[in-house]
Formats: sequence, C-alpha cells, structure tokens
Amino acid sequence: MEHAHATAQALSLSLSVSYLRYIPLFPLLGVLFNIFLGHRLGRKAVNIVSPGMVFLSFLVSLHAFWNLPEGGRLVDTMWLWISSGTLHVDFALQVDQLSAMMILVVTGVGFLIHVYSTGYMAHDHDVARYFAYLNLFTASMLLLVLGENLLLLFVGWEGVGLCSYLLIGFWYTDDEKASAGKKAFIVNRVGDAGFLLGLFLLFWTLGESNVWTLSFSTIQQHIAAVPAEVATVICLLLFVGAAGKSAQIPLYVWLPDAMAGPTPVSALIHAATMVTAGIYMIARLNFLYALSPTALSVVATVGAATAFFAATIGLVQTDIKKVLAYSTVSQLGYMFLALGVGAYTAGVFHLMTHAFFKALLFLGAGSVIHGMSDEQDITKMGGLKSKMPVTFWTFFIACLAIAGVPGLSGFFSKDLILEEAYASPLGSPMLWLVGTIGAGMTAFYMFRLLFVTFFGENRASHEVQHHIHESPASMTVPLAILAVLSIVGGYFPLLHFLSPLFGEHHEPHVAPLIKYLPTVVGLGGIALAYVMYVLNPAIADNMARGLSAFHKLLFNKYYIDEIYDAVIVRPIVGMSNWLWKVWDAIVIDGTVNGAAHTMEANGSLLRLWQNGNVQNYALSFLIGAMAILGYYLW
Amino acid sequence: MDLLTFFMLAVPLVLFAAVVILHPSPVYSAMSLVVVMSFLALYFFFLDAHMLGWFQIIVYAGSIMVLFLFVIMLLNLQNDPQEHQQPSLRTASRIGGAVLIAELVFLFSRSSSSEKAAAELPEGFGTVVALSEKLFTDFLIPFEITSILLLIAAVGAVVLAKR
Amino acid sequence: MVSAVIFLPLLAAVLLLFMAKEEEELARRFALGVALVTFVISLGLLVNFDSSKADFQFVERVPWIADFGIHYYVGVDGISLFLVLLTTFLVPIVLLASWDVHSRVKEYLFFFLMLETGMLGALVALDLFLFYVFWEVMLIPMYFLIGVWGGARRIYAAIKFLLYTMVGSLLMLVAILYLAYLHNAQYGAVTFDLLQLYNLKIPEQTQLWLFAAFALSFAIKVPLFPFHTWLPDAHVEAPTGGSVILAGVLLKMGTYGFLRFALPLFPDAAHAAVPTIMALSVIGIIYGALVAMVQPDLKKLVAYSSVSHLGFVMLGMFAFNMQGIAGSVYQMLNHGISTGALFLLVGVVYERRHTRLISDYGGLWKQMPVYASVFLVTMLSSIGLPGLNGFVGEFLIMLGAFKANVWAGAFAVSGVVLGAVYMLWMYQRVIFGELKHEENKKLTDLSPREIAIFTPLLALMLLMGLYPQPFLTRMEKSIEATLARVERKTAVVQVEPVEPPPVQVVAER
Amino acid sequence: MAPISYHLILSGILFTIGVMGVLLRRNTIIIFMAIELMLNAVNLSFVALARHLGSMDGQLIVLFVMAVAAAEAAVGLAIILMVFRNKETINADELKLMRW
Repeated sequence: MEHAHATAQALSLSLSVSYLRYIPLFPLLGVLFNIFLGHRLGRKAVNIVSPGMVFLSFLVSLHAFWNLPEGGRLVDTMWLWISSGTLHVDFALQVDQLSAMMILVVTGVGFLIHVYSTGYMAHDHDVARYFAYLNLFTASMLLLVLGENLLLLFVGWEGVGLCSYLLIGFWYTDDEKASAGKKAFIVNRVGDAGFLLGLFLLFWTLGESNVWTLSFSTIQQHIAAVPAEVATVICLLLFVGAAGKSAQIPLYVWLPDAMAGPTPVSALIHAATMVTAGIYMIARLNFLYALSPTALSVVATVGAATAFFAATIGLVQTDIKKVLAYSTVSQLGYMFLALGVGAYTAGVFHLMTHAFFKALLFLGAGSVIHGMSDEQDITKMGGLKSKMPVTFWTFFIACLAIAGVPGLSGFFSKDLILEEAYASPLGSPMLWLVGTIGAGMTAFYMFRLLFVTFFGENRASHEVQHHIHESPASMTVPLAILAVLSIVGGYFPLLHFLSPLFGEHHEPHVAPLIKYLPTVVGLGGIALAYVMYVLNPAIADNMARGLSAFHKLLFNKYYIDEIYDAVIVRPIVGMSNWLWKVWDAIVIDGTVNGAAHTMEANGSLLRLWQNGNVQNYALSFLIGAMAILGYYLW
Repeated sequence: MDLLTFFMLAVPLVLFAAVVILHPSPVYSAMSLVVVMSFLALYFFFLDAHMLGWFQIIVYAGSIMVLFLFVIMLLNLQNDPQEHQQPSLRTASRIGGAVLIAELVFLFSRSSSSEKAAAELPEGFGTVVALSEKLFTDFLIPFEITSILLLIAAVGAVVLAKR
Repeated sequence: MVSAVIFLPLLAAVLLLFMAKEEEELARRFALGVALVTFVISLGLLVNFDSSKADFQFVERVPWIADFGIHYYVGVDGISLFLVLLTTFLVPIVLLASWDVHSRVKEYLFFFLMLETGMLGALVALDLFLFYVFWEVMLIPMYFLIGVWGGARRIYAAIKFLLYTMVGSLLMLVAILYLAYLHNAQYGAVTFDLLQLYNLKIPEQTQLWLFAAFALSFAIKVPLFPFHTWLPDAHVEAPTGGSVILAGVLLKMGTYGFLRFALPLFPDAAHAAVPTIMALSVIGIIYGALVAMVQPDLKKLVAYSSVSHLGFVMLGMFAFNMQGIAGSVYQMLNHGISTGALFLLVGVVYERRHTRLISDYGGLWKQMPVYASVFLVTMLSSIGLPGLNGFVGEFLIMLGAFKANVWAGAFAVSGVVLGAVYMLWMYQRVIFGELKHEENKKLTDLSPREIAIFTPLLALMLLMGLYPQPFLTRMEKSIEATLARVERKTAVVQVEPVEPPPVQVVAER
Repeated sequence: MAPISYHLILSGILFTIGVMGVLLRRNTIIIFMAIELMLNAVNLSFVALARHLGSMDGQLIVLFVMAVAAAEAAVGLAIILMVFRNKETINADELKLMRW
C-alpha cells in the first residue's frame, strides 16, 4: 500500500496552538455546573447549559477544522503530566485529519443527542445528574480522540468506560440496570488490561533503541525500531482493548445489556461515539498495524465473524433496542473488517456514516418508546406509521441508509468496505462473501423492525394506544437533522480529506458482479422482509415454529451470557469463596492460631509439675544437681 | 587417721545415718542422729580439728538435737509407718539417690589419682588459739554477720512460736 | 525542624494528660490544634526541601548512647518526606473524624498523638537503633487503640496484631545488632548509623540471613501474602480513626522499611530474593482481590483491598527500576489517601447504623447523595481510574514490573481488573439498588464536619492524579541514590578488617 | 593415712542419705533431720580438706555452717509448730498451699 510516503509527509507541519484545550474544557465546565448548581437552578437552566457547552466545543472544533494545515496537525501542549526516569508524558492535545473528523462527529451528534435528551428526560426528576454524566462522557470522548499520546488516549478510554457505567446504571434503583452497568465496566476493564499490556510492550520495545515516547507522532517516526513479531503481539494486545471497547466477538456481551440505560445514552455512547473508540485507536496506530499482516488478518476475521454472528442474533430479537444493539455490533464488525484489510479510510468513513444513521435509529426507537409509554417489545407495537409520521419517515431513511440502498450514506461506506475486502491484498473473497451475506441480513432485520413497528395494526393495550403521540419538537428536530446527515453523509469528500494520514485513496477496480452483488442482496433482504411481515405475517410465525430449535437458539443469543456466567463468573466467585473460607481462615489463620495453641498446651503441661508438693521441687533440685555433675563427669 | 580408724568410724556413721531416715519412729531417728553427730565429733578429733569436735558435740548433739527431741515430744508424734503416697515420686527419688551416689563416688575416686601427701601441719593446728586467731582477723565480718543472724533467728522463733 | 515535627505531638500528648477528664471538647480541640500545627511545620519541610540533592536533608545528629555508637540521628530525603507529610496530613483528619468517640476521650487522643510521634520517628530515623525504638513505640498505642476502643473481638485482634509484628521485629533487632557487630569487625567501631552501614562489605551468605530477618519483619507489616491474616482482624476491630491510620501509614512502614533498609543494606540478597518477593506480591494482588470479592463485611473488604494494593507497591519496588520504585512510593501515598478515605466513609455509615455488613445497606444514593458521590470518587481513585491518583501509581508500577518480568506485569494487570470487580460489586450492593431496610431511611447525609474531612482528601486525589510532577521530581534523586546502592555488588567472600574510614563529622547539634 | 578421697566419698554417701531422707519421708521433722545430716556431711568434707590442705579456713567455714544450721533449726522448728497448730498435720505431701 502507499503508506510509506504518506507517513513522512504527515509529520511535516505541526502548528502549536492553545485553543484546543477548550474543546474538552467546555463539557467539563458543564459537568461542574450540573453537579454544583444543577439542582438549585432547576431543569430549565440545565437544559440550556449542558447542550450549550457541547455546542461551544462544536464551534471550537469547527474552528480547528477550518485552519487545520494541509496535511499537518495542530498541537496544544498543556503541562508535563508524568515524568519519572525515562518516561515523559505531556498532557497534550492534537488535531489532525482523523481527530478533526472524530471531534466533529462527537460534538455534532453529541449536541443533537443532548437536545434530544432535554425532551426525552422531560419528566425525569434527576436531570442534573443525567446531564452531568453526559457532559462528562463528551469530555472524556473528546480527550480520547484529541489525546496526543497513547496514555492520554487511555485516560479518555477509561473515562468513557466510567461514564457508560454511570449512564447505563442511571436508574440505579433497579438492580438489573445497575448490574448491567457493572458488567459493562468490568468487560471494558478486561479489554483495558489488554490495552495496557500492549502499551507497556510498545514503550519498552521502543525503549530498547532508546526512543522514550508514547506520543503518536514520535512513535510514527521511529516505527522502524519495532521488530515485526513484537509488533504483532503489541497489535493483538491493543486489539483486545479495542474488542473490549467496541464490543467485538469475545467481549461484546456488555453492549446488548447496556440497553438498560436511557435511549439517548445508547444513541450517543453505544452507537455513535464510544464504541467507535476501538476503530479510532487502530486507525490512529495504522503505521503500527501495517507492520504485522497477521494482526491485521486477525482483526479482519474477528470483524467479519462478529458482523455475521451479531446479524444472525439480530434477526429474531423482539426488543427494539436489542435489535439495534446487535446491529451496532454487526456494523462495528464491518468497520474492523475494513481496518483488517488495510482500508483505513473506508473503515473511518463507515464509522462516520454509521454514527449518523445508527444515532438516528436509536433516537427514533427512543421516540417510539417515549410515545408507547416505555414499551420496548416490538410485538406489542405496530401501525405507528400514521400516528408518528416524522419518527416513521426519519426511521425509514435510516433503514434505507443502513441497508446500503444506493444513493444514501450507508451504500457508499459499506460497499466500499466490501469492495476493499475483496480487492485488497490482505482481504479475501471469503471475507467479501461473509460481508455480503451480513449485509443482506442487516437489510432484512432492519426492515423487519420497521415493518413490525410501523406497519399493520397496533397490538398495544387499549389505554397505551390512545395516548400514542408524536414526540415534541425538541426530539423530532434532531431526528430530521440526522436524517439529512444520513443522506448527505455519503457525499462528504472524506476519502480525500483523510489522504494525508492513510495515503491517497484509489477506487478498488473490481468485477461488476462483486461491486453490485451486495446492493442486490440488500434489496432482496428488504423485499423478503416486506413479504414476510407486511403481506402475510403468518409466514414469519410458522417459519419461527418450523425452525423452532434454531429460532430459540438465536433468540437466546446462543446462550453466550449463560456460558460466560458459568465458565467465568461462577468459578471465580466459587474460588474466592474457597480461598477465603479454606485458605485464609483455616490454613494461614490456622497456623497462626495453631502456634498460639501449642504455646498454651506446653504451658498447661508444665503446670502439672508445679503441684505444690515441696518434695517434688526437691526432686527437681536433685535432677538438676545430677545433670550438672553428669556434665562435669562426662 | 589411718585406714583402720577410718573404717571404724565410717561404718557406724553410715549405718546410723540410714536409721535416721528409715526408722518409722521419729524418736529413734532423733537418737540415731545424735549418735551420728557424736561419731562425727570423734571423726573431727582424728582430723586434728579438736575445737570443732567439741563444738560439734556442744552445738549439734547438745542443743539442736535436744531442740528436735523437745519438738517431737511437744507434738507427740506417733509412728509414721508409710511413706508418702506418690509412688512415682518415691521411685524417682530412689533412682536419683542411686545415681547421685554413683556420680559422687566416681568423681571422688577419680580425683584420688592426683593424690598429694597430706600437708605438713603447722604447730597448734586445730586448737582454739589458731581457730580464734583466724576468726577475729580474716573472718571478722562474717563473724559479726553470723551473730546478727543468730539474733534474728532467735527473735523469729519466739515470734512464730508465740500464740 | 525535623525533631520539632516528631516530638510536638508527644509533648502535646503529655500535656493532654494533665487536662481534666470532663472537658472532652477542649481536649479534642487542643489535640486537633497540635496536629494541625505539626502539619504546618512539616509543610515547612516540603517548602525548603531541595529536590536536586539526593542525600538526607534537615539532618540532626546528637550522640545518645555514645559508647555504643548510637546517635539520635534524623533526616529526611525524597522518599520519607512525603510519607512524613502523609502522616501529618492524615492525623488531623482522623482526629476530626473521631469527634464522636465518647468513651475515655483523653486517653484516645493521648494514644493517637503518641502514635503520630512513633510513626514520624520511624520515618525519619537514620540510626538503626533509633529506628527500632520508634518502630516499637508505634505498636503500643495502636495496640491500645484497637484493644480499648475496638469492636467485639478487639482483644483477640489487638493481641494478634501486637504479637505478629513483635515476633517479626525481634528478628530484625537481632539483625541490627549483628550489623553493628559486623561494622565493628570491619571498621573497628560499633555504630548503628545507617550511612556507615550502607558501605559495609557483607559476605553473600550472611547477607541472605540478614535480609531474611529484615524482610520478615517488614513483610509482616506490609502485609505480604502469607503474613496478612492479622490485617482483616485488626481493621475490622479497630475504631474508624484507628483503621484509617493503620491502613494509611502503619502499613507503609513495611514498604518504607524495605526501601530504606532491606534493599540498600543487602543488595545481593535483595537481587536473590526478587523472584520470591515478586511471586508473593503478585499472589497477594490477586489473592487479596479475589478474597475481597466475597467479604460480607465492608471493613474486611477494604482491608483485603489494602493487601492487594500493597502487593502492587511491593511489586513495583522489586522491579528495581526507576519507574517501578517511583510508582511504588507514589502508590504508598495514594493508598494512604484513598484507603484512608474509604475507611472514613465506612466509619461515617458505621457511626449511624453500627453495622458493617454490606447486606444491611442498599440504595443509599437516594438517601445520602453527597455521601454516595464522595464514595464514588474514592472508589474510582482506589481502583485506579485514569485522571485520579490511583492510576499514576499503578501505571508506573505495572510499567516497571512489566520491564522487570513480563509475567509479573501481566498478572498485575489482571489485578487491576479484579480490583474493579470487587469494588463495583460492593458499591452496587451498598449505594445502588432499592432502599429496602427501614433504618436506612433515617440516615442523614454528610454533616459539615464530615464534608470538611473529605474535601482535602478528594482535592488531593484529583491533584495527585492530574499533576503528580511536584511529587515525582522531589522523589527522583533519592530513588536514584537508593537504586545505585541496590545495584552495587558488595558481597566479598571473606570479611577482612580494613582501616576505618574517617568518620564523617556531621554538624554536631 | 586414709587418702582424702575416702573422706570425700564418705561425706558423699552421708549427703545422699540425707537427700533420700528429704525426698522419701512424709514427716517434716524427719525431713529436717535429713537436712541436718546433709549439713554435717558437708562439714565433714570441709574438715577433711582443711586437714588435707593444712589451712584453718576449712574449719572456720564449718563453724559458720554450724551457726547457720542452729539458726535454721530454730526457725524451722518454730514453723513446724505453727503448721501443726493450724493444720493438725505436718506431713509434707498434705501441705499443698503453694499450688498455683
């Protein structure tokens, strides 16, 4: 690939500025405001300040985007954070093409979701705490994408993990939601452990050739210092972190449960921004991944497998948010597939478009739930087309986009990924095939969702039906904006914009069959969904009965959660119980108390000798005398 | 003190000592102890410790044994046939005693090999003159202390025995 | 100046005894005042501490028992400076927190101030004999604090604590005496002065034995894995103030002891002991975390978490590189602050509900939101969330440990995950969830006094997380000096007497 | 001239008899007598050695031993009287007050 010359050029221009720090600072101010003044000033102030702060950082991001030097980067070094021995880490932020795009997405979509939340959380009494967490999340995400070195990226990394823990468990009174939050944090932590190990290995391998750094630009300059096989280990470890954060195969279990949080949270965190952190990290370290094709192929295979696997589960879910959650896992699989085959630009492009339409889908689902007075089971919905027109049309546009219907943003990014998967030297027809089938399934389950919720007649209980209402303006306006973005997103000149980082992008010339088959399969999926769920719903039911075993397996998510619980959680808890009760209490404490008891036992033995009989003592005298004499004689 | 006299004195000494501790009746023990004391006095004479010999008779045989007899009479003790109950203690003491004798005999017999002829005695050895001369020069302080000791003992005995 | 810091609390303690028994308030205010004054003076140490020099500063040396070469020899360097500050910082907070101790207040305060003197003395003593004296002085007040004001099984816990530590330290005394003897054999003069003893030439075999003696005594104090069973008992039974100081400072005596005495004095033995100690600390990390997970009792959980955290400190220290040791010293401070705060939080709830069982709590967030958020920040700092103080320490330690031994680093990282598991699980069972128990409904939120306790702690957690440089630069030089001492190979096969070096004439006070 | 070791052996035998007396007999008086016997055994060896070494010191020591024995006998017997008056018995194995 043409990475060599691109890397050299990117380093030429780095302007040091001092206004980048305001991007994460504004949301932080929002956090402080909400914590200390939120309750006192009441809901109105909170609803203005929190989105306002995000909007301000959006403006600063735009400003940074405008005067981003061609092919260069903006750097804002604040202070020396940690320096001990050979380790020097500054608290510094940087904006280059990749982070410019990311901060725009984060602040832009974030702002829309903040506005949406003011409407969604209208009747929730704990709004200040909610917006405090949401602002804290935006700040950590911005820190993640702006971080100039791996350590700062890690700070943002764990910060977003914390905020997702807090937001998922926002309605803490319900134990099930709180434990979902805990599960998310712990699974993320497992990923972060892998990330840390990768970071250490990278630091010390670079250290061998006396390059003491963690900042991306310097790593890029001295990337030659990292031998290939060590690079593979580093990339795989970092990929473990990415898999934890972006919910890939082994560590994706937390995302479906994370739906326990409020819907705007799922939109912002579990669709648009946080889950894309893994992809951003790999894209950011593309020069490192370029060193080890094996790592890349692992990323690609895991991505493709997740895409396919999650799509299958999504086919049968009945909870509206669960379907979208599995679709997110699947789309993330596509992004990793793109990165795995070396098509970084395609992956990042899909990341952006996905952010738009997936956020829209979640917000649409939120407005449906809002309207159906917190009902999430699509089997109890139906016929909302007439009652909630704006939500329906925006939801419909998003479904078209995600299904990859030509003309909309999804088509451009997903098909590009599939073509790259086929054409790129790292890719393989097998990956392309899996991707295409996945695309078909995605189209099918998205439109199944659409038809079941919005078409046919309403199956909800009577009193729920009569006060289904269209969401207020504060919710529908963001939906509309996101719908426009989902359409227009495909046309942004992103490929050219990212060229300084990932090298000039060339259209992969591939046989027409390969190029158009995914779209055809997508449209087929839509048609199938239409036939099964609109023309005569009976097909779906008897299909489900027919393959009931297979259906049950899918519906229960391949029993992954139960397996994890049995294989990991229960044994650990069992072992710790054993460790505490047996090892600590009996073995170690036993020996300690045992020593005390033996002392006591000896004491009581000697006491018997002290029985008050004078002649007994005289006898001891005698024995003593004999011993001394014996010693002398001997 | 030639061998013959030594054995003439040693045998009764040991016999009567045995009687002291073996005889059930305390009076007999006391009387046999008096006999032991007198034989010892005799022994001292043969060892040129004339003054001590007399002392022995006066102090030991005379006063202490009389005191014993007086107390025995006061408490009119009957025979005390059985030894104390603890069999383990008795056997242990017997074994102890035997071992002690064996050790002492072995110890002293071994030392006889480095035998040195009895030193030439200075003139007037063991007489009152020599004894008192030394007593009031080198051993003056112990002498005074002993006098105090005896005073305390007397007072103590009186206090204790008073009603 | 250093002696002022050490003996001021003792002086106050003695004055306290003369006060009448009834004026509890006056006694409390007096003790708090003295503790604050000591803190201000110790800040003086920080201000004019010259971080470019590696050797000891503010040195005071007065002959104490001259003919045995024992001097009252105290001084501060980069490592002990911050531990002294941690002590003087925690004691006023603890005194403020023990405002609701009502039985025998005067004696309580007396023992606390005496404890503070013991700790400060041990931290600054540069004469091994003096160090041992202060080391023992520390135990007695702690014994009484646990024994008199403790919980149900306090007597058992107090005795176990005292005997356990005493056994260890006796071995150390033997080693100290042998060191003095060795110095006499080599240089002709008996001395306990640490700097003299540093350049002793000890044969490998004896070094191992001496190191084992020192290591056992400090390992019990740390507590390293097999010797830790006294800690949960002592913590559970100690009063709130007692367990804060026990966790905050007393545990650091063990690790400080390793760093100041065991490692530099016996470098070859230290190198030989690295695999065992690293294995023990890694086991300690994971074992502590696992066992903490299933504890029904809040204080026991925090106690086992201290076992895990101090396993980290030991791991970092035995990595024998700059990052590892800097991380371990920094983590000592962090642990003092975050675990101290955790114990205070448990104390706050214990004072109100008089139960330590997690199952008795639940849904506290609705009832005590301020308390819950303070608990949240403390918990996050203790599991090492980046941006707070725990992370900087743990990151440096794992970085150092990874360099020293890849597997140790890998297992340590798993410790970080387990740490999150038990803390979050506890947090969820105590703070989140339904407000089931009736008594919890009557709980009042933090009083202004309690908020005054937690604000400095929270501020430090943030400051030490975001801007650790002032701490790290000051430690740098003395850690380099210790590292240099640990690296030098001194073991010579036979001990041949060499002419004594000129005894450094240090300004006699 | 009987060699010195004979005298010492004799004193050893007497001494052991005294010890056996102390250990075996129940009656305190008899025990007392046994103690006197032991003291005399020691005096014997003192005198023998004094004779053997030709110095008067041995005899002087014997003098003091006698004084001490007298004092001890007086006080001891007084005690025995007291004990008898309170406990009606002077058997050693029944006087077990010193048990812990």
